[in-house]
Amino acid sequence: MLYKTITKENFRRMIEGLMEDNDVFGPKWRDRDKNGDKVYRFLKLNDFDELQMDYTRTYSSPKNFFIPFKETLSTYDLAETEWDQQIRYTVHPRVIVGMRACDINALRKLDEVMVKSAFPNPYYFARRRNTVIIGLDHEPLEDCFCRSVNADVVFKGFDLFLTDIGAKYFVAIGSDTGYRIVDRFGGEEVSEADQDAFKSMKKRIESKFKTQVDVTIVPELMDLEFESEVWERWGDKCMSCGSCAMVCPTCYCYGVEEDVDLSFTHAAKQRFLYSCNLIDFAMVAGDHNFRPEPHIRLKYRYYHQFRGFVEAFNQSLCVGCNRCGVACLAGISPKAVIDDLNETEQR
Amino acid sequence: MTLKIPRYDINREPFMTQTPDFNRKSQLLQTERTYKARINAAIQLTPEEKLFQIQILDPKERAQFSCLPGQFVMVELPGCGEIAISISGSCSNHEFIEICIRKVGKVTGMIHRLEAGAMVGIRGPFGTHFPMREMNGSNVLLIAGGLGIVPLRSSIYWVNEHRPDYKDVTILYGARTPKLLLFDYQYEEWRKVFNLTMHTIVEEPDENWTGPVGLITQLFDQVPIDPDDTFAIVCGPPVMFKFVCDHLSALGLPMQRMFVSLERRMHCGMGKCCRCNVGSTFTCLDGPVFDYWSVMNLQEAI
Amino acid sequence: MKVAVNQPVQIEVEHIARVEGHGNIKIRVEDGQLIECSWEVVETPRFFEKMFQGLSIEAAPLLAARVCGICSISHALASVRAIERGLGVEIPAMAKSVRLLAKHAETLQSHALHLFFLVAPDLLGVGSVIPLMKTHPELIEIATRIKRYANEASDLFAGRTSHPMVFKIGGTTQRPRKSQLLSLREDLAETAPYLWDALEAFKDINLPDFERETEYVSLGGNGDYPFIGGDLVSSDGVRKSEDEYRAMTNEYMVDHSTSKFAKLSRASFAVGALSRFNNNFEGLHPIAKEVAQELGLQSRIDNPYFHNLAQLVECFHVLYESKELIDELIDSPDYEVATAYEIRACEGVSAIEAPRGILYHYYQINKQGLIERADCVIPTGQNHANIQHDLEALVTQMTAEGREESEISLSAQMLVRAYDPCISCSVH
Amino acid sequence: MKYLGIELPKPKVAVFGFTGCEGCQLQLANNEQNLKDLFELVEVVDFRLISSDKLGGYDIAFVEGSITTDSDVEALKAIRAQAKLLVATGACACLGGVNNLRERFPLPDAVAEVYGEHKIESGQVRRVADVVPADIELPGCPISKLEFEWLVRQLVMGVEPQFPRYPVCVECKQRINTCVMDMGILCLGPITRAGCNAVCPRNRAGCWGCRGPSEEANYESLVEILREHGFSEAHIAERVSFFNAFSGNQVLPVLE
Repeated sequence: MLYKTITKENFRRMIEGLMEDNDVFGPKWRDRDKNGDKVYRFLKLNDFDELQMDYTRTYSSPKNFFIPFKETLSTYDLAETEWDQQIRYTVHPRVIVGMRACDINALRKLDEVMVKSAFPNPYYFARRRNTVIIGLDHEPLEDCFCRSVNADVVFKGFDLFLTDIGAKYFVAIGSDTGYRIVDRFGGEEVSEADQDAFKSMKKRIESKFKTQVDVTIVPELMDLEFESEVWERWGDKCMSCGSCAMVCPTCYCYGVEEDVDLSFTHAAKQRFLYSCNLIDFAMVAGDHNFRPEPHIRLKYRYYHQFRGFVEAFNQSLCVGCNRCGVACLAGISPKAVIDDLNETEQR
Repeated sequence: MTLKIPRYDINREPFMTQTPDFNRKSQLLQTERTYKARINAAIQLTPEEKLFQIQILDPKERAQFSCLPGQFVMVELPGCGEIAISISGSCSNHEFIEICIRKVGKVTGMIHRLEAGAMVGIRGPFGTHFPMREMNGSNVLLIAGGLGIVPLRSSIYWVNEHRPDYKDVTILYGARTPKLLLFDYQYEEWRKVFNLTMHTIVEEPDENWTGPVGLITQLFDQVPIDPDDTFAIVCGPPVMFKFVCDHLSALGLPMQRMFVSLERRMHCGMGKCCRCNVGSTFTCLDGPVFDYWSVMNLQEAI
Repeated sequence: MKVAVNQPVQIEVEHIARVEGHGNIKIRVEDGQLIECSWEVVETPRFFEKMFQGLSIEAAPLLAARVCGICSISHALASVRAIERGLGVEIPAMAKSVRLLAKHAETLQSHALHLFFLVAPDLLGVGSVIPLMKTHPELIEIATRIKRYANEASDLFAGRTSHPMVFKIGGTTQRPRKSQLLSLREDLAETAPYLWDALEAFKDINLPDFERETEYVSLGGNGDYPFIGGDLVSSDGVRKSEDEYRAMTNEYMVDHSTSKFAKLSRASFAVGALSRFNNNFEGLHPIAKEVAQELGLQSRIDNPYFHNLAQLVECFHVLYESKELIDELIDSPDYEVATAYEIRACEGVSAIEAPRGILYHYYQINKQGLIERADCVIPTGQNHANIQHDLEALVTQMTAEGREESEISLSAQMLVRAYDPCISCSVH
Repeated sequence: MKYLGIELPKPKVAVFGFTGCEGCQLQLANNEQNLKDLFELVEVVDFRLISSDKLGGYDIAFVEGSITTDSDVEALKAIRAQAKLLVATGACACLGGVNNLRERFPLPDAVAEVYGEHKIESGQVRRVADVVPADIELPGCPISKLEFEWLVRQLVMGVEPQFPRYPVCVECKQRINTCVMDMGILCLGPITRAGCNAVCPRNRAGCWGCRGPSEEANYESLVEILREHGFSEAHIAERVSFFNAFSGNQVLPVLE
């Protein structure tokens, strides 16, 4: 991996320069919550000063830039008995600034499913290839547990990754595009002092983790505690509202729907993100429901995240951002559920 | 100073312009491209079930399409929806594909209204198949309950087309009523031309029924089974295949030589939508055909 | 067409079409004498004033919106503003602009609906807009474009086209984003030419020749053309503050109506586009004034059918004023959208110019912030008596002219429609 | 009309309004750019709000409003007898809607409050389904025009419409809204049927439940959460009672 540094003035010039000819997205503040704290969201930047480099977390993950909540897979012109199908994969280049290590790791997990396994997904692939990612390190928040699931550091999957070392950013370069960007906008060679600053910053980050989730035997527990009352306990609280899956950086379950327009001359096939918590997720024609109860659906969500994905790819699907825990009004968070599961096992 | 990032156009990749071949799962391709197929014949089997013979229009695509017994296709009516349907005809027939559709929901209901000459979109084939070649040299038990005869039928064709490869081949087929026994017009052919043994049973006989009455497991009394040299394919509702497989297990048939076809809701057929996902298993990719041992290890399979 | 003999006339229109709500017209003329002529309001009441009781002030504007599906923005605004006036809350400038823009969007969409969908079929001799889609596609295109802009503006400034949820006590829930405003401004610029086409289409129409001098009531402009709050004025010279609205409406019950009627200096008065036009002509946007001139309208008109043309003039006023408001908003650095408030026992009134005329909401609020008593006076309710008197005069005039029954019936229905009555709203 | 070889019938449609604000009927006439296509698809034979023509003989009746008077009941029964398919349209028809707020008081009190001594015919507020069976309930206050157009397509295709079973939260999160509960605003999104595209939370207002409950809504959990967030019983009761969307459950408080 190549490393460089860039001064904060040059970083500003870099973002402004990129904004000239490309769509640049970054964390902006959108609302204030009832405590007066800012709520952030990845949005298009019109001005460098909108970019909040000191943001905490975005309420929803940047997953939607790669897997939109609704996406047209193909369109059709219909005739009386015939049709013409159109499929487009055109994505215009864009830049996302400020993605966290966990969110980039989330993309790498999605890459496993969407690019590297059977039937690569061209829609995702086109988006992934046309998105420049400029990541950004941060000190963990109170509830971040990315470290517990090995998602706190990232070595691949970005073009540039920045660590704030005072007056400069320490920049890891992950791609040819990334290299060209840093080069164009005044990247400098890494000095001894920069290295020291970087190391101490990394140590500082490492020392600040407050939340830990013990996932050591969770894959096994998912089977052993399959009938556990833990699930009912949390399932009773679950409102099957799907919020967790929507804000999650890795949840990718979806549904496909087709519809025609009122003139019955045009049709579209659309994909929309779904959640395995929703009541009809596993419902088949004739209304038979394989997962009729909330706790069963909740359990299968964890089963996929912490067991199924581990079996398939040797890593959990969860990246420890706790967005689901924040979004869940009922207070169901991976930390709470897994702690409960571990404790139940010990009893 | 600016920097315009060049667009990476995946459409220009050579694999994007090739005729879609769903058997090449690892190639990035136009996964949503459907083969346009004309309905050659639409045969009403029962008030609820209709058999469609469909032909892929484009000769190149038609030549590309090859399937194995147990696989399924996604059948689409543009603007209405898409459904997973198992292939019911002979897999060596490269002219047309046979699918049998039960009217249960929106898409199947609309497809039932299609007449010969109309068109549907086809993607596929998808999924695993019955390991027909591994069964070479052995006895084969084909057991179906109700609509389970539909995926099983392609295995029956296969066995016929490769008859010398197999020893005794027995079909056991049960349905609720005699009227619900599908493809009854073919039983004579299967017995006499295909040289298969076939037994049928119903739960609720009508006045014309002379055969046995009861559950499908009753038919086992009439069939000698050699547990050391028999493969079984069991298709039907979960409660039925569980009974049958447990019964065969008790007779000493290893679970890895029994194959079942699972049914789940599917939206993509490509291991992406997760609607058919149980843990790490995707019914559309790892199934629909599983050996019984895998099913036993699958939380929530039955 | 004049017929010499005095034929008996018997007209019964049950549930007159192309108006909001249920109303009947009954006319009987024998031997040239008007025996019966009545405008009956048969809408089933919902008892909104009672529904408000015990609700929190937070819920009141949402319930108020449900009084009427067409002018829900006016009702919500009247409600929220009445509460604010009671509590003594001054809303931020940003919220004021957003509310007026929402108000204008509603006026434009309501007027366009009325002119093209409800009135145009009469002028073109068909029963509804449906056949016009084939015969007059250009007219439909005009209507579609104007309404589309109005709907989009409603969506942006009120949250949706009916039953807004963005007007909260103290201001609005949010400010529109710059990108949204820019795209709406573009949309507005593209829509304007269609409005001019509409002017061409309506320029040469013949409205029935009928005049009856009456009293016109509206908000009083001070050189402007007010829609939200201000003094209440009448063309007979009455001027009162909003708080004295009861003295302006003097509601009373009549037998054949579930709606209340109203009066002021004489037996009846009119509210709506024509009243605003007559009372505040000078305050119209210069472009709207120009349009009025082109239509040959001066500042005082006594032909009730000209409500339609006054609406057309107002479409120009609201569109061009919206343009200016949007320009201001785009450049406004202001982010404050709502003022904090404290609950206390109070009473509050607000007058709003709904598309069909002046609308009042009044609430008495207790110290827990619950509504103790509510009163809503609806524009169409204020117009009912005037419609009744107009009808009598119209039928008398037409009988004297020896007009045929079918002609009288159509003219009577067109007269009612000219007021663009919102009947279910008037009953509420 | 033919759709991929399938003959689609052109149903005759009528629209009727009972006790309500006619906002739903207005939505039907809204979205003008699609009206032409809509009228190609169905034949409107009776729609008083926009048409003087009354041709009768309809297949599908859209019924808006609550049923409050005896004459309403008779008229609705006549519509039911004629229509092959009856669609209760909007919150008033499906749930009783805001009209139900009046049911907190005896009718004579309501009459006296508004009309004094004057005699007025009215009665209990009823949903359409309280009087005659409704084949389909198209929810919302007001209904969504897009959903209405979708419904028409389903009906023309002869398909049983499947409304979303899941709650508003799904659509709200898909629009990447900040949760209004985090902003201190009471919201019924987690128990209300989706399909509105979360228009109220999108505008930073809470959900008021106008579309009725989502399937197997978890009332217990939401009430618990609302209490934890510090919302008073009265506040919760007002919210859940507003559209009468959650009557009949044993958990939610009801406005007295």
